[in-house]
Amino acid sequence: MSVIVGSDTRLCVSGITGSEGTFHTLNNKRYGTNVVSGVTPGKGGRDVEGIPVFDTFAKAVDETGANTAMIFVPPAFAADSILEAADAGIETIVAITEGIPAHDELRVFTQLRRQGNVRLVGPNCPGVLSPGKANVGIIPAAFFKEGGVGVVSRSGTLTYQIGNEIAQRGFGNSSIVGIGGDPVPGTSFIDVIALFEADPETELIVMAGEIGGDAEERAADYIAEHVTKPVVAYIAGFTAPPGKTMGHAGAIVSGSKGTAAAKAEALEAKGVRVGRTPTQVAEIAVEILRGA
Amino acid sequence: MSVIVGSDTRLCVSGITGSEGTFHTLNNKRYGTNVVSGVTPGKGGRDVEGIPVFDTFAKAVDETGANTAMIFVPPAFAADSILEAADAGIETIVAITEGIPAHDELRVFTQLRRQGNVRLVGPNCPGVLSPGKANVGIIPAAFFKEGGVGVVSRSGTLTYQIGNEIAQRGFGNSSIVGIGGDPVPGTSFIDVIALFEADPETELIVMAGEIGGDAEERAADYIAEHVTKPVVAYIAGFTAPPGKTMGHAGAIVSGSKGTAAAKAEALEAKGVRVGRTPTQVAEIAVEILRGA
Amino acid sequence: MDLLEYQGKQLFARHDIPVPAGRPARSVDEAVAAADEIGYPCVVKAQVKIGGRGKAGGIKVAQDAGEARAHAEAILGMDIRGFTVHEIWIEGASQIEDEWYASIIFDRSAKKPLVMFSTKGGMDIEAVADETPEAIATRHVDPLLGLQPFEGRRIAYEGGVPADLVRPLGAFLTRLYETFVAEEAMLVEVNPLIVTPERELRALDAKVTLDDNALFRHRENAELRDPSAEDPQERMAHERGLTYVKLDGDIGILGNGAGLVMSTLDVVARYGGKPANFLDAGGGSKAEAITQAVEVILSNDRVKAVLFNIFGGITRCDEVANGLVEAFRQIAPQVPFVVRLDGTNDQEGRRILAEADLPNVHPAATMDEAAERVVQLAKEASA
Amino acid sequence: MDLLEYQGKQLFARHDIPVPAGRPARSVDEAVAAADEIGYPCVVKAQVKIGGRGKAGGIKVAQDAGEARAHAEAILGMDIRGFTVHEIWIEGASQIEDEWYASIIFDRSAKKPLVMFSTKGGMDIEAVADETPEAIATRHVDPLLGLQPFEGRRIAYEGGVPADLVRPLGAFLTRLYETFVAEEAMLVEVNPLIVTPERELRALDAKVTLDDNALFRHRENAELRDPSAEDPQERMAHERGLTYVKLDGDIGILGNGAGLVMSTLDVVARYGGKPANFLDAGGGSKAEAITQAVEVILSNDRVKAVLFNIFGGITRCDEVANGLVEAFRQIAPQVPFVVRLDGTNDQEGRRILAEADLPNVHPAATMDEAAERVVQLAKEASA
Repeated sequence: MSVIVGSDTRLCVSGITGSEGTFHTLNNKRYGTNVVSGVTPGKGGRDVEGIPVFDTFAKAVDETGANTAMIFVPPAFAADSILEAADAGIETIVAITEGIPAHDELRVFTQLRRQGNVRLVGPNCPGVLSPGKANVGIIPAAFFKEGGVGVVSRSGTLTYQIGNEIAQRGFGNSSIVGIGGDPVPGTSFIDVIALFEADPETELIVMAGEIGGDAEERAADYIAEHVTKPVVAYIAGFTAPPGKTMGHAGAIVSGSKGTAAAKAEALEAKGVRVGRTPTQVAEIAVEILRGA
Repeated sequence: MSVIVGSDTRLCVSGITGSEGTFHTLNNKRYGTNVVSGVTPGKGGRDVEGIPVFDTFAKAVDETGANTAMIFVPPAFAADSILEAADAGIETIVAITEGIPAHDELRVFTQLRRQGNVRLVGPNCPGVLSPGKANVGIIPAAFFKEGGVGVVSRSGTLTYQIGNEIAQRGFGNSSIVGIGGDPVPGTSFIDVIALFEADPETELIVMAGEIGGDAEERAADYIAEHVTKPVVAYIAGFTAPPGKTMGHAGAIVSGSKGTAAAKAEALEAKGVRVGRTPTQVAEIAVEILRGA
Repeated sequence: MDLLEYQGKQLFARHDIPVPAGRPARSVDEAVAAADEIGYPCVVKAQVKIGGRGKAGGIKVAQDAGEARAHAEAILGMDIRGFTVHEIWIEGASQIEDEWYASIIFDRSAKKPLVMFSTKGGMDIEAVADETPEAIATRHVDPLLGLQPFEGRRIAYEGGVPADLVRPLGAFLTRLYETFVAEEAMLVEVNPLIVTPERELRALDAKVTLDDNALFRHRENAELRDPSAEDPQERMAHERGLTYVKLDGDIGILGNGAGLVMSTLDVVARYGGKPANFLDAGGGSKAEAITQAVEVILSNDRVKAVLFNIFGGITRCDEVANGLVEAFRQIAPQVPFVVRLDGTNDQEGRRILAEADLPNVHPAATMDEAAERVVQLAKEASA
Repeated sequence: MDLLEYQGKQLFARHDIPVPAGRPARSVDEAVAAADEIGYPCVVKAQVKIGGRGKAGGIKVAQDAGEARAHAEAILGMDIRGFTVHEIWIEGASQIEDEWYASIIFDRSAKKPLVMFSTKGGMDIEAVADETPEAIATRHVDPLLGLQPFEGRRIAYEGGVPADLVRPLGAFLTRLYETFVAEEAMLVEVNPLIVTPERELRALDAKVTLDDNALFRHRENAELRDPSAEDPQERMAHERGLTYVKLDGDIGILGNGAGLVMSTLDVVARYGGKPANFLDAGGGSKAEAITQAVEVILSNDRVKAVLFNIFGGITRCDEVANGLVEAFRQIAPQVPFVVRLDGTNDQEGRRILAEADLPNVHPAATMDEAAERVVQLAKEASA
């Protein structure tokens, strides 16, 4: 088992003919992901190393049974592509694109929620890797192996750092989910934690948060009420000054709100152990896994 | 039993302080309808012959438990009032107002459908009368008595004509539902026919259609598939010239579409008896009721 | 409200939909001046709210001022299927490589706007729909979201648009949808939507129906109504706030409620009569409205007899009776009236009429009886 | 992007939100000319992107040209909580009967815009929220529907607005929402929103944050960015497309990925160091980006040591190493570097660095080790 992507994934890539799109599509395919098609308006009928390209998602779904989309188009076109995928019946949409206008995102989220039965991961995220099954996105799969640790994170490289430290200590992952660094992610910590809680393969959950918003605080409440599996957390940005956007559009301390300290406290108050460095997180996780 | 309005109705009237609003509210109340409140922005705190008036639907619902709204405000403000009622948790909205812009209606319908659990009757309709229980709208209740005939109609006065002819022959009505003459009614023939089919009190259904659109044709299909009770139909507008709007915004033959002849044919093809005059409709209905 | 072609094109231009440059004219001199300004060749087009102008000779190409004058003279005042040409539109001649079709209508069943597109333009779309339905690409639009770019592309691909024109068509449809929404139209239709040799898209015709109920929000559109082109009775009724449609028979009809009036027309027809009009005096008709309605009905001098069919709900029969008495006092009609009053305060109404003892007014007990009687009276009057 | 007060007001004016008439000035003479044009009394206001201007003496009323000159002289160049005043705004003095508060923000949890309103304006809204939360009326707006008239009324009633101002406030909020959507703002705040003695509503201040990601659709707004007011390093980084935030320490930081860089700052702080900056070289950083990043970091002359913390995913460690080698060739840095390379092509990267044998570059095996080392080196350099 795994969450969001796995052996049932039939992937269609929007923006497959762009250089980044082609590169990562082929990477994902080499990993074993079932990449069935791509979409680039105007390039229907071509192929990318054997992967057929269509003008519209509707046709890609009709002809290749795609159920998952990866969005690689530039920010100005990403909202349209997400809505197109959802309209065509795609159930899981992983949006890698960074820099989508916030009002576009609001419109997209509202529409997807209205449509129902569609999950959007991201945007501005590294994607989802389920080791040994499927990799949808840009997560470097080489550092991860199959195992029982589910990881959910607002940051890409930080996830690799933590995942790698866990792997070095001999443990693997069920799925690694990058929910992205935008102010309003399509999929939240809570959504993914709920999936991990229900996933039989996942034994322990690592969540890597950062400054800005209150998603970590809400996750803390959710964990206390609904999660039986151990959760280890990390929060980045203890030293971030207020009012400054730290790389991710969503990573900003506004006045006294969204600080790392408040998030760590909220998690610890609900019994979630919080590592102060990526290394500490890996150590705590391994300690729990060995004790279990 | 009855449909849409009945003894559980707790009515709140939007536009209660206007002269028409006051007149029909008091009429409805005198009939025995449970009129609990009214809404007129800026007149909160007043009352209309003991019926409390609020500035907002939210407050009217909170304080008087209203579950049904009647909309009597002018067309420019009607869409807003309907959305406000729905937002406040009102489940049944009867919009009497005539002349609401069509794009406002589209927006309202789409939003109500999205919200779910809200029924809009009308706009541009005479309302719903459930004899002996509740009258919400402007149907003159004096011509109708309790009984087993459910009437659904796009026209007000035509309904009175038919209803009266049936009453004169000794039969009464479960409910009389005016769905209104606008191109896109909130509640369709099919919706009401389904309610009558499920209503134990209703023995026979009369539907009065008219030119324009294909609601009658679709009702014919629905009746053939889902309705066990006898249905008698009337269609107005056999002599209407194409391209002319006959009073109701929705009553127009476009090219060769929406003619009375086509509708009558479609209904008869599915076994529904169609009377050619209101009197014939009453005669057929009575014949069936006496035979049953 | 239906717009004339050129009014529709001016609306399109406001929303950046490309249309040929042109000018309207109401006289031959104006037309020649317009043609000179636009340059030759230009097209002189009759402006009437009915199809089939081309076949009727209402569209002519002018190569020079002389031709422009000749065409304007021929077309102004021409009768096209019952409509007199009061205005013409002069526009630059377009080079046409391909003729397509695009429209947006209200789909009542789906409760959504419906975009229709076909590369088979320039002909009746209903014929295309009958013969080659697969040549029409359609898409329902979500009113809360609006037409999305992907939907425009999808329509283009499904419609078989050449690759280079997929995005331009998408943009064209987006602007057409914007027009539909911003102007609160019930219909926008471009037929033909042409492809020029430069591969540009252009609206060569424009059919626009605006929502009368929304005109209060669009003052500049409300002014497009051209009373001179309207039927005099319809204009008179419109000014009085009455719902009136002129028909070609000789029996004047008044009723309350659109459904009941339509039904009355049908019943009159069943008894062999021909109604002269549809007139809905409205719910809650007061005496004054009734008086005015009688004026409108009688201003049509084909009317030989009049039928009043009232089933009082909000409308009170005593008010109707008073209105009729007042109308007789003011107008003294020369034709017979059949009056059927039923419903709210019917006895009082009948009493008022009986007491007034109006000349040539015949009460009737039922709708059928009233219809039969008025038909008979009209026949007697014609004999 | 945060706007200055007057830029925000100009944006408001574009959407028919009433604001006092005013003019910006960048010099004393400009200010006096502006004041003369606007008339007296007028208000001279420092334009800085930080609160507390009034207390700091950055807002003064001028009764005549002499006072306007004196205030402009005092305020231009003034330092307000670390921000130098480069521009002032002169506006007509408003008569104030009441001070209210209105704002629209993005509510991340609800994924909807949130309208906030209070009749307790002119003070810090967070303080109002803490002390009298019931004095704030809020409403989430559906992005597909927009703010409906009834929602504006409801906010007004719940906020305790006097009856005569319920509709005006609704209209004000509707325009504020239009501004929020049309300009693609992340925040619009009016504090105070004043009531004048004539019972008119007016935005006396304007705080607007625009979405940087949407500026490509708003060219006129993109030009509002004022490079002269930006920190020189931040401007330099911005021009190179790097994500850089200046901090007040002495250890330069470069990493790939926002989360990893934030984490690096934290770990450096744990070892007692003070980071001089946040710099995310981005996913997939190529050699050239690395070279430019080193330039930006070193242009801050407080930097005593630099930490490279790379976990290669898309970013390849060999590219980073090549970029660093190239940076040393071009710039010849005088401060020590600690470099931690892990992830994609890490062995190749380490080999490149070892072979280049750059002066004063120290490899580290882990993030912790790297942080500890760079802190030690910075301390040595300061000693």
